[in-house]
Amino acid sequence: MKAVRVLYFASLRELVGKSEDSFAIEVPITGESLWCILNKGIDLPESSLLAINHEYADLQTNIHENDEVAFFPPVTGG
Amino acid sequence: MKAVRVLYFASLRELVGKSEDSFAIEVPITGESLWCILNKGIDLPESSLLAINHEYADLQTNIHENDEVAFFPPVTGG
Amino acid sequence: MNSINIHEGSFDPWHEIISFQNNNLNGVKSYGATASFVGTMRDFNEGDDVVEMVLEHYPLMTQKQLESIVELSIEKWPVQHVLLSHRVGLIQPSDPIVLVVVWSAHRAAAFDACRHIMEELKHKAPFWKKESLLSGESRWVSENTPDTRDN
Amino acid sequence: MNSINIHEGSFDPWHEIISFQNNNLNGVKSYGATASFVGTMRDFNEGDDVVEMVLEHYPLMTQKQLESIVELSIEKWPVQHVLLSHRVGLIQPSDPIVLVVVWSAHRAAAFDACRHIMEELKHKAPFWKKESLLSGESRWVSENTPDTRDN
Repeated sequence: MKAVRVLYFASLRELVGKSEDSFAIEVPITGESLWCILNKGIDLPESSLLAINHEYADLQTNIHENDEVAFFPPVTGG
Repeated sequence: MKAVRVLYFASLRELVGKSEDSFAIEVPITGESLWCILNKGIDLPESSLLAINHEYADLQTNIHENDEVAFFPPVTGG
Repeated sequence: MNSINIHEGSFDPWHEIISFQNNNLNGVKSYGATASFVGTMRDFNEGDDVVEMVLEHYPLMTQKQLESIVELSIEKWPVQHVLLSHRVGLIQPSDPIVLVVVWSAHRAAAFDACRHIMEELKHKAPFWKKESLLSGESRWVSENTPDTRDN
Repeated sequence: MNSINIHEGSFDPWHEIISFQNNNLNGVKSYGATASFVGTMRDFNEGDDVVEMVLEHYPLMTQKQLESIVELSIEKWPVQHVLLSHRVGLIQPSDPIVLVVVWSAHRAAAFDACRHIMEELKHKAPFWKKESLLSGESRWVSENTPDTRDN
């Protein structure tokens, strides 16, 4: 069991009702599986994005120890 | 014989050694003919432009009484 | 010389350009072209009256993405300097939100890089807008408009 | 609201934008995008060191051409305001020469119209540059670069 930090932003933060999860989990694990374990019963909205260590990543990308993971909706800055 | 005002700008002004001709001439007359009469022995440089009353015109366009005519090289502003 | 700034409060884009030039480009005679873009909050969006907006972001990723966008644009075009600023937090209509400025020797690179940076920012930088409408509702802006460049 | 200005002496493009906004856009909340371009005199051109430059123009035609360029751009894009300024006379390196600013609801129109106005100005407005080189020679700039837009 390894430490992983998970952040939620904008509408996803509101959807899951928390801005952060920080805990130990079996790694490697894909982003998609991580969401399922952490947010049981809440489907990840279709257009959601995943970042691992501040870089965009595919939902199938493996997450490792000490990674910072973030789930968020399409960006709308500028 | 009708009054026509002719202006020269930039390198064409230097080429003909004057910035303006103002005098009476038989009109209508094309821009090309006007240059030949006013600047005997000086060929109009190939890329030269003509304006009649502050609008671009073809060298074959007819010039009429009281028109303001200008000869100048390609523009280089901005 | 590049400068990337996140503003928690209001900022004036024109004074920011003046400061940047005074501090970094004083006496510099090598740039012939400065292209800039300022994005400002409107009081309407998608047919609705908007009274205010909260701009949320993911600070560490924002910084990394903006730096990467600027770096890649400098590799792609002969750009001399880039100034990029973005507002976060509570924003009112007519407040500036984003500023992108590019200095280059010639106009094509300045125009192209400025627009490219702006489009990249719109589609990659982790910012999110939540609008408060005149009707009392609030909503997340769902998506930015597609890339507006021809190519 | 459009403003077209010919400056016989030096002008500061950023303060000109600030003045325009203060005078005309105070409290206006309808524009979301401001695209601008500033052309500045470099101290080099076509491989030579340039020490100063004289910018000649044909005043009545300049005014007419610039007005026409702005009018046509407003017909082509949903533009709210245009500010266009051009310097004439004796100019030193690092002096601003031209300023084009476009305010619009959305960024595509602002970017497109700003660049269009700049290209049209470069190819239609009757301005001519005569450079004084470090070598002591002086020369007329022979031609502007071709239109830099993709289309």
